[in-house]
Amino acid sequence: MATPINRQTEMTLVQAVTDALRTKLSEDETTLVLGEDVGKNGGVFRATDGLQEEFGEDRIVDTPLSEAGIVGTSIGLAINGFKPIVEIQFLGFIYPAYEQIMTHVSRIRMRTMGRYSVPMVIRAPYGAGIRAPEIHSDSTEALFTSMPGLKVVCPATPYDAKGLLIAAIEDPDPVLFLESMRSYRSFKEVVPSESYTVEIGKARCVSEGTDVTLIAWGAMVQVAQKAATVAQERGISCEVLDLRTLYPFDRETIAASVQKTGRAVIVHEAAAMGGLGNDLVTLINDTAFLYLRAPIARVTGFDVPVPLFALEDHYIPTPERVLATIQRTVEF
Amino acid sequence: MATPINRQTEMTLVQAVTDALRTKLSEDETTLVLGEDVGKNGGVFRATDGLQEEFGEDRIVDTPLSEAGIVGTSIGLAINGFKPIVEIQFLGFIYPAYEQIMTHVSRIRMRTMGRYSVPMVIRAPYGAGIRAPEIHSDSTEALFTSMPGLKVVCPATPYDAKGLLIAAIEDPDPVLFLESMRSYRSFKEVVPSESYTVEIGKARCVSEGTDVTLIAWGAMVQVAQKAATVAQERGISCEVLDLRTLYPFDRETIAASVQKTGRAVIVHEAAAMGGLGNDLVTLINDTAFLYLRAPIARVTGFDVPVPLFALEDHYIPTPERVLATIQRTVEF
Amino acid sequence: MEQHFPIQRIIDEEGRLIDASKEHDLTKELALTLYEQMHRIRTFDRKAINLQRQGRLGTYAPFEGQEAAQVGSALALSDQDWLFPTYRDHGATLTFGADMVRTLLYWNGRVEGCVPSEKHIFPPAVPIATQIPHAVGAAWAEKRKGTKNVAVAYFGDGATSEGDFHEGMNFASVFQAPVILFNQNNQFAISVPIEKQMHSETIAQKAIAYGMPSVRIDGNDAFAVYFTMQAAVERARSGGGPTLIEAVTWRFGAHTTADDPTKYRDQARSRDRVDPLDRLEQFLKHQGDFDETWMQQLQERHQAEVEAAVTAMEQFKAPDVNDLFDHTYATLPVDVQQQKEAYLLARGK
Amino acid sequence: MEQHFPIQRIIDEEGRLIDASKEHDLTKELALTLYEQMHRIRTFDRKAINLQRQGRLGTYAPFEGQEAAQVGSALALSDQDWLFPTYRDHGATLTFGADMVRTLLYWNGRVEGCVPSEKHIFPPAVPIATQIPHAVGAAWAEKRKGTKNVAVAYFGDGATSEGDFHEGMNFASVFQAPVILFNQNNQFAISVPIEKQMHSETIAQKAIAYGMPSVRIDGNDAFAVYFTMQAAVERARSGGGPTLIEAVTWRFGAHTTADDPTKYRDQARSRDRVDPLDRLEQFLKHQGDFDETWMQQLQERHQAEVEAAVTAMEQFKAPDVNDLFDHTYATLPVDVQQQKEAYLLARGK
Ligand SMILES: Cc1ncc(C[n+]2csc(CCOP(=O)(O)OP(=O)(O)O)c2C)c(N)n1
Ligand SMILES: Cc1ncc(C[n+]2csc(CCOP(=O)(O)OP(=O)(O)O)c2C)c(N)n1
Ligand SMILES: [Mg+2]
Ligand SMILES: [Mg+2]
Repeated sequence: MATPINRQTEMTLVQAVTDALRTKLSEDETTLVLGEDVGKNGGVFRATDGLQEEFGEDRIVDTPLSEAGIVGTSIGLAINGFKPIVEIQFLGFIYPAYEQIMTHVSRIRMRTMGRYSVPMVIRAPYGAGIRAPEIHSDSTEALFTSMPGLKVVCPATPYDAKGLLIAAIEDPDPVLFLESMRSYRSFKEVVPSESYTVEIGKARCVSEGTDVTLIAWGAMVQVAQKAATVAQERGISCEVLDLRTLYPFDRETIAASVQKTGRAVIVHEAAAMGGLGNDLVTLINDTAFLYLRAPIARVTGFDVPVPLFALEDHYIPTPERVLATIQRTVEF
Repeated sequence: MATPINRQTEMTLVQAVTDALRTKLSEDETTLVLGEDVGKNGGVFRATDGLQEEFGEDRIVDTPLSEAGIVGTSIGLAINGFKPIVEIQFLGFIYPAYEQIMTHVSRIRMRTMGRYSVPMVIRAPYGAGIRAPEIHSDSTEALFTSMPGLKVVCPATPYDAKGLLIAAIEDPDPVLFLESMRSYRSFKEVVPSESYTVEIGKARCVSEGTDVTLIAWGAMVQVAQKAATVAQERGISCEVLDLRTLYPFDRETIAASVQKTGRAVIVHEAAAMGGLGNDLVTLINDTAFLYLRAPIARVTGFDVPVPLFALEDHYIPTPERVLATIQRTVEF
Repeated sequence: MEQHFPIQRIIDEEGRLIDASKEHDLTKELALTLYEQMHRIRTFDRKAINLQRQGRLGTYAPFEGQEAAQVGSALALSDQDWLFPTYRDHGATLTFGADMVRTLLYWNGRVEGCVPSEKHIFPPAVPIATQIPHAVGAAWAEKRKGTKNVAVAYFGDGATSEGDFHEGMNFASVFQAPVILFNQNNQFAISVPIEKQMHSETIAQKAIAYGMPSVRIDGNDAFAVYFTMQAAVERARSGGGPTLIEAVTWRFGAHTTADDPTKYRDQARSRDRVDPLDRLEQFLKHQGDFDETWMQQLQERHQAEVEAAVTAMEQFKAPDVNDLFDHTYATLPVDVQQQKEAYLLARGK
Repeated sequence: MEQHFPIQRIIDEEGRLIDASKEHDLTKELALTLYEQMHRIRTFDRKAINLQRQGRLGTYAPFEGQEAAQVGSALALSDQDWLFPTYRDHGATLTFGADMVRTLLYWNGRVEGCVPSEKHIFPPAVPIATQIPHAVGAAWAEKRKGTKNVAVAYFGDGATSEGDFHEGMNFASVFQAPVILFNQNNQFAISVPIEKQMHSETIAQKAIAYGMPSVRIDGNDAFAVYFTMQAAVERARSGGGPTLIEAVTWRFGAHTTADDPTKYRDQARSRDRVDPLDRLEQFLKHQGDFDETWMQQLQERHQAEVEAAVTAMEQFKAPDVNDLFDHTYATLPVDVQQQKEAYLLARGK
């Protein structure tokens, strides 16, 4: 049944997504890909490129322009034997499906005491930084991490993208899978050609350090890393954590790291108010209060809508802003 | 132009809402009330009772069952000279309008550099505790407090309900006005019959105290108060703050209070993850770090969907749970 | 448009056959089965209202007046079909095979009331129209599997105003899903009469927007409902795609027990309407098939069944606080697990 | 349904008059005005694509092929009317009176590009179909004020699948708002052809669902567009309510400059199509109204206008970081104010 897996081993993040899809489409006949332009066009970011040719129009389905329809119909498919992998063209266009996700995708298992479940994956490119038109650049992951019944995953590397997407597809519960557009083609990495998973719920320690814990995800991991490198030169040792799963996040790893370093800087693209950073602040407050040597700091988007792209570089956290915050935290 | 204002001075919260609506409908001809069942029926909670008779079908409009349509159409009314006061029957049914609120209501001023604005009020009953059917009991205010461009208000008393609703209607920006169903008829209070406003953005100090700051809003204010009363008997002095405005919240009052008490317990009905409590934790971390004598504590709904009503009493924070948390915080 | 979508009837309001072509299909057996089920669910419905008044049930949505629509449609389904109801369609779900005790539990806020029997019955959709895409998806899944099973979405007149109705209709037609969109047009959405809900004269005509066949029927004529539904189900099973059925009906009572219909309509309008059960009773009488003893037995049997269900509901095990937590995910995340343990611990002492 | 909604034309693809009843309405003045505007916006459109290729503009959505639809409809409006466009309707907005420099700024990610001129032109709706309810609301406001002004919502074939299209159409009809729902059916939503978007044969027939008048026209016939739009606008102004217009057209190029149309369609299909400008040019020639010198002047004028706009756009003041913060609320909340100050301070050093 298995059709040949892409042999390429150096991949970009978006290629790793395609590879994960191809892997699961080959392994599991109940998987389907649905979305706007995912078929013939291979997706506006080419994440589903070639899949319709390989798996047919029946498995890779171009749908009408109708996010509530896509998600709502996929619920029906999911409770009746299929595993829909839905593409929402941009996270900023997921809002029409918000009701279906909020009142059904996330609640059906609870409401039927497990008799029905919704093993569905919703993939969505997100984030600013590629000069995309308005609304295309939203980073509103917290609207979903706050939704009991849903998991939220966000890879920062090609390796993790493949492993986490396969894990998400195999997960018995619905998973929102966020793909940073800015990271789609920013670098390549060796990715195994076989099927593998990266465990949902586990953060990745990007680099160990002793003075301050940096927590980031998606495109912000690289921003944090850059800041950490410069900080190192200035004698500040940063532990950089890539959160990878945004819900349920890795409480133990975060707690242990901040207990060790006594300081934390959280970096995210979303606005400060309501951002996931606040949940992380609470976690650290709850688990490392007596270890804290400075207030927990955040570097985030501002409390304004993501601007049109001429101003987006002012909106997105930069290594400079992160560095300044590290410095302030260490000097507190 | 002013039609006679209701002379009644002791009112429930829902009566105060009606009174505020009547006041503004009399004062300002551009105001309109739109929603499902708001006309002849006077709203499912009777919040608009009698208004259609008084102001006519043209001002008090029964709309189709269509939340995106109601909010979307109201945007057109608002940019073109009217002040729509929209009723969403229950906060749990606002999700179909989420896209319109997220991408337009909150962004039009920004997108047009102020050329157009959306002076709209969206009223929505929220919260558990009245044995309502599923989805009717959601308390998802954080989905809106995180939305730049929108204000969110939530009165706990009849007096504030009238004054804040009038302020919301007069506000040049869109306001989500949350009404606790459980508080609608739970007590009466003297409410002035004339027009007055309560300032948006200011918390109310319900009772002063020295050992711990309790922060709550809506129905949780009474829960916090009850806990505070028992705590007092046990020798713990609680300062109870009613947040009143959930965005932009009253940073100064909260900071000053926690700087004084050194301890904070936040009480809300929404789930812990993604709840507004996290934003408050961050605020306190940012403004009172060196004053803190214990980790900031939260008493919240659990990270599960609001259950069907047979289990809702387990879900909603109780004075007992708040009290236990106060005790733990003080003993830390 | 009304002339393009005339209300189709098989018997008139006095229970007289008016569609002669159907004469041989209206067997005694069918008539008695329809009547029996309608009687059964009415017995249930009235009891539920009573229980609510006595404080033994939460807010309840009655369906009196819509029995022919619900029973006629549900009886045309087969065991493996899928049913996606609203909060007002427990007449249909009970007929299809839902458990009566669980149906009562639902109205007491018990999650056990959402768990379907062996039949595929989805928990009632509370957010209006959201179930329509679900039914389309479940039907599409059956088509993909190559079965002959169909799905039915029940929904009201008000539901047609929601985006989900539109998006579901469009998907149904684009993917030719074997789904029946069964609309009970009871002419009110809570207090809002259909003239304020839509500018179209009929709901049936809305199917034209999707190139979908549709039909407008007298929803209080159990035969018209049954045969129309049967034909739509047959078409769906044989690959003919979706159908929209507009069953024109009337709710006699309140929207829910929390609602006061006299606020927005003259209840005399309800009293003037022909009761769908009376209408079928008249038909049986015209045919000479109505038997007082049988009727007596029916009453006793249904009374007993409903009473037994009420007793079972009231003796049902107490709500289990574990259920608040345990079904959120297949495996509970650490934080929810911790919240649960802390809560149970605190309650313990 | 196609026979119920035949495509209406006034001139054929060779630019010959086919609707004799309109002979006297097709004045030379009108024909020249239509041509001139179409030529103007095409000059703009081609320049914009060029700028994008040179890296002087961001991702851009071209409208070549849709000029007759956009110009014909926009020319039928009056100064006080409201226009709610998508990202592909700057042909219409430029014709209606949008500022060309700001239009270019928009495609460079400048918020100044969203700010309308004195005319009521809403910023382009990016989330598909969301502008439809806005137009309905703005039109309803005009009706409430007792004016004769109307609103127009522009939207594509793909937009008809969204719930907002449906909810907007329903509100328009229920409240009889003076709104024109102007659909450009270019037969593709990015890569998705209309057959996969909907099962209905036409978009015009969707109006039946709302009891709304509708008409299907050749969107590449500038006269058909203009007179159909004029009639709809007239009806709306005089209290006759909304109209859905389906203008069947074709986009010649890519969805946006980020899109590769050869992935999903044979671009020969575009080359085979009659260009709406050529068609009007043929008409002018048949009438003996085409003048090479005039054409020459037109080209020079439009070239100059567009070049001047490009220069102005490129010399426009640099983006102001204050604009990131200052328009979120009428008065900035304390936290946003603090964020702004901190950011500006940090940049200062
Ligand atoms: C999205 C949403 N909005 C509002 C409500 C509140 N509500 C419950 S029932 C109802 C009326 C439904 O009318 P209709 O579809 O005609 O069904 P009926 O109740 O008449 O059976 C409303 C507005 C809801 N449940 N969901
Ligand atoms: C809600 C939403 N979903 C998806 C998109 C992405 N998107 C942008 S344009 C487009 C196709 C629109 O097609 P159509 O309505 O026919 O207009 P056209 O582009 O052909 O003018 C899509 C899917 C979007 N902008 N908004
Ligand atoms: Mg109804
Ligand atoms: Mg199109």
